[in-house]
Amino acid sequence: MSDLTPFVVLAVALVGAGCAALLEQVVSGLRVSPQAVLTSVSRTLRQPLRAPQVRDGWLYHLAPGLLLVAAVAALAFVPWAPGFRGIDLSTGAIGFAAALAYVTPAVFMAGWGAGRALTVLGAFRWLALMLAYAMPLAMVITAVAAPAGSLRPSDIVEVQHAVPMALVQPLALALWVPAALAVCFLAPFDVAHCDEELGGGVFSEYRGLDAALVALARRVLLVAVSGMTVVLFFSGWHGPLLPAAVWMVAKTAAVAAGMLWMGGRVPRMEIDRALELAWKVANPLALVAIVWAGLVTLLFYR
Amino acid sequence: MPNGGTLEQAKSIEEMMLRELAWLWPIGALTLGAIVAVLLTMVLPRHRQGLIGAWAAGAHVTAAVLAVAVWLDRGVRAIMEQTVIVDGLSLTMTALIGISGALCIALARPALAGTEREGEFYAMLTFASLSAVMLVMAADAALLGLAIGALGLSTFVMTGYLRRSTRSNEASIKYYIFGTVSGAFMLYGLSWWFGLAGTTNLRLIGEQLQSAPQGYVIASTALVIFGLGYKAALVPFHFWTPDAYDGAPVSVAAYMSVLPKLAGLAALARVLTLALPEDTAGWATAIAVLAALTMTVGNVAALAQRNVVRLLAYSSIAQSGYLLMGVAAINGSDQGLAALVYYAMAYAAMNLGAFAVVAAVQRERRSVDIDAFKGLGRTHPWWTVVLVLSFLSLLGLPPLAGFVGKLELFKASIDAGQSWLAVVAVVNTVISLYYYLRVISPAVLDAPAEAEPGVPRTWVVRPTPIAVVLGLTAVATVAFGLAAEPLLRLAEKATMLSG
Amino acid sequence: MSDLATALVFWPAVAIMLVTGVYVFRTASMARAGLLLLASLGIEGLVFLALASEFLGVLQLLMMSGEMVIMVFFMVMFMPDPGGLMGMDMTHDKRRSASLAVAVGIGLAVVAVLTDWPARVVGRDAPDVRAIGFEVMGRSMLTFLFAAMTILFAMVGGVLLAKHGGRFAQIGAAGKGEA
Amino acid sequence: MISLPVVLVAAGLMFAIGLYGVLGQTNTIMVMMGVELMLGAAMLNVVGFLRYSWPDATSGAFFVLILMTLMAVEAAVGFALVISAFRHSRTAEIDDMHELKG
Repeated sequence: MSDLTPFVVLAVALVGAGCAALLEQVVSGLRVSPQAVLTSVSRTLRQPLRAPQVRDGWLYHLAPGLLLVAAVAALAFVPWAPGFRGIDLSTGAIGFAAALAYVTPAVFMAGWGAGRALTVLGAFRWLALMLAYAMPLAMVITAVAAPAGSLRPSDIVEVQHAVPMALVQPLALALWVPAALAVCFLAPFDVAHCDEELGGGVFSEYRGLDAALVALARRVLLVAVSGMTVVLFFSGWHGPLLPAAVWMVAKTAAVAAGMLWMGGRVPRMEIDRALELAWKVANPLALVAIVWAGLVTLLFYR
Repeated sequence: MPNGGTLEQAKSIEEMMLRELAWLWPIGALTLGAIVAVLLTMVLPRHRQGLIGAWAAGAHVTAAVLAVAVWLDRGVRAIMEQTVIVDGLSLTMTALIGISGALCIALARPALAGTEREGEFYAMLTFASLSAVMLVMAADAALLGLAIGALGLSTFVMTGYLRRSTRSNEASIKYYIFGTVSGAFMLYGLSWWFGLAGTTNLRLIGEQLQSAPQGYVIASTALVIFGLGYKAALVPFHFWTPDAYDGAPVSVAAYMSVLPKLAGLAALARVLTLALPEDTAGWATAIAVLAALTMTVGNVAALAQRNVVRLLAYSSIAQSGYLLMGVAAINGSDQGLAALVYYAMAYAAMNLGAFAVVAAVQRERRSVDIDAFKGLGRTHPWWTVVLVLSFLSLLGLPPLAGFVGKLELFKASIDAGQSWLAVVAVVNTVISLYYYLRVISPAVLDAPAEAEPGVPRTWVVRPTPIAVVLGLTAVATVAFGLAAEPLLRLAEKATMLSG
Repeated sequence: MSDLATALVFWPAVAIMLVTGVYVFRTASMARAGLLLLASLGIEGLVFLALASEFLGVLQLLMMSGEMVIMVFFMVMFMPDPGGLMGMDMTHDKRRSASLAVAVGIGLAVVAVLTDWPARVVGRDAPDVRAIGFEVMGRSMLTFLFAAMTILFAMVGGVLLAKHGGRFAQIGAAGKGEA
Repeated sequence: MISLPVVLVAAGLMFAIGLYGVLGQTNTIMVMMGVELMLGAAMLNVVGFLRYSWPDATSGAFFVLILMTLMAVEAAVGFALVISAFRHSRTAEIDDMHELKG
């Protein structure tokens, strides 16, 4: 880790967010135009910052910042190519989960700070959902890390040079996908900010720079989560012929597109059904996934 | 081994552990008992939840039997890389915890039968006993801290079991606050100990502490004693005791006055001898002062009590003071530990007997005021017999168990060169005469209150579990006193292993 | 990390950790109190990272986020004035508690500074995650298992106290057999 | 420059802040927050020792794990107690608790 790392990570985040915005246009069937993105950004930025009558201004205005910090920190743990990565901790996979864990307080701060009934309701829903999915998420990460014998993301990529983990541990992937969708604020788990039920939910009051930061953070989160999905399950930068970084970017784009496509088509899940699913199905299955990971590791990876 | 951070170490330790599993039988019995109790709670229908009590009591007795079996069959040693020490002290305490825990379950059963979450209560109680055993056996700072925390949390839950009662809620919250705060103090002290020695092994910490600067040793030891002293209800840390006992169900008060207290005292003895060998920083004198304070404050405060549970709470604080004499004498005399172990057994018997009578009276007369004991002799002669026996034994009258125990403690104290402490204890015994007799005399001499004049004398003791507890504790109180010789020899063998 | 980067993380982090810790008890808003505690303990995780304890730092960040968010939730539910709008006072013994705390803090700091700690090896990293794993699966296995038991029974006890009614409660007969 | 005493003093201050909360607050959950800070201070101590005195002492790292466990477990039981009391008496204030003589 050099002293330049923070700037590299920031650059990756900005470029990634831009690409994600373009990808959204593709998936939703619009004409791809970078100009439209720029226009909407500048229009948002020109709005006045002050929200009408928020309850707790500090929390309200800090929330988008925290959200962005969490997203960028999560992105920093994703390795893009051998030697090109942000923070290279020996516990990077857990670090990724730790960074994502700060999305929850950020959303709570946004909802509580705005102080509208619907925003608070959205914040509470989000809290319940994320706490329920925290355990399966952590257990899936450990399960995937088991064959590598390391929590370092680049080691996890290296161990998949022949077979991607999605084939070895399909159950873990199945548990990962809902959590990934939820943390990117995508359907069927967009319970915190759904337009139809809560009129925009936790983020509905944001204007100007705040709104722009939220939008940016959501795109960065999408890039970070899809990147980590590729690292954990789809053998990262490994692939024939093309250079490593190209493979990584292509796979990430594919995963992001898949998630956006799914987010646009699956009906939203009721919050109590989502919670029931998390506690009663996902948690026990996560234990099964860990046992399976142990068996696979002992049989094939030693 | 101070640390185990390499593959080779982990492998060799793993192999050794498999061979040492036999020393963990008592722990295994309680663990299995607690987990199966939770599972049974989910499976059994409401009117069968009492079976879980039987199961939990069985686990306790099994643990006690296994503790004896381990001692006879395997002998004593430090196991699991010295995180756990299985020696005479911990095995006798385990047996004591097993038996008293089973008696407490019997005491609790009649009051709990048919309530909501009855099965969970037995499971929590079994887990509390497991934590007490862990606390007694711990020779590692991490395990010590964890065991204190676990014992605390299970007793908080048991104290708050009567969820509809404001008193119970209040008692558990006060207990919780004192418990967590003192636990935090202790863990802070343990973190300093770690910094000095580079390991959490208490014996290795002790080697370093001997040459450490005085101020540091005193400060860190005071922090650690804070946590253990709270468990044992020693005097500067005793404020929670009367409230917690008063608000909790009587059976839980009985449990808390015996198991966590004895476990805390045994752990205190072990921690002090392991971490501060050879009277480092003069801890023996400090503990002796603490003992004198504890017994005096407990006895004086008990004088004013009219609520018998609160009276017993202060009495149990005073008894901690007597027990602490044994800890203070460990270093200066060979008899200190033996006296402590013997008095622990005697105390468990007589205190459980006293609480059993209180539980029975509260069940029938719905009150634990001294007035509720009026004329007990006319209506319930057997209860009165047990009451008189256990109170006189707590007082220390010959030939009961309490007398022999106190005598041993005095001898140890004098032998260790702390004669002044023995004098303080004798004075205290005289003070305690007043409040023990204050309960006994209306029970024996007075007529019953006018409200229930026509209650006939009954020689049948119901319900059966309470009768069993009353009988066993009374017999033990007398037998421990009359046949003290073999028990004292046993207590002398219950020595501590120094790692 | 280089010395400069470490210092850049460490000093601000320690400062923020302590300041937010104080403000936990000086704010009237319960939501803010909980989030400030999250800030204090979460940033402690950054301090751990600066002190080269990678695994512990990351774990601290992860655990505190979940735990403190739950705490905020409870604050908001069980407080008379969660938003701090009425400006009610939630303290007692202000002067005494503050002076006692200051005395204890000074005492601890003085003992810590004056003691000659064994500072043998400087500049090496704290144990990595693999070494901690061997410790857990070897020497401290029993403690670890007991920690698992403790967590299980904390759950059992929590449900025992907190869940309304019992498993057997029926409609209309709720609380009939409640102790 | 960063050194062991700096870390220990920071931990001591954190402990004092937690103690201030424990002594000065009237609400059970606020007291719990104070206890969390005190445990956090103990962790900071150990991490400081791991960095500057005992880089190989895995038992200390394990001790920190145990401290984290205790934090979580005590918070869980504390919340359960507060719920239980609140359901009955609608308050979590310690100063309102005077049923028992204290």
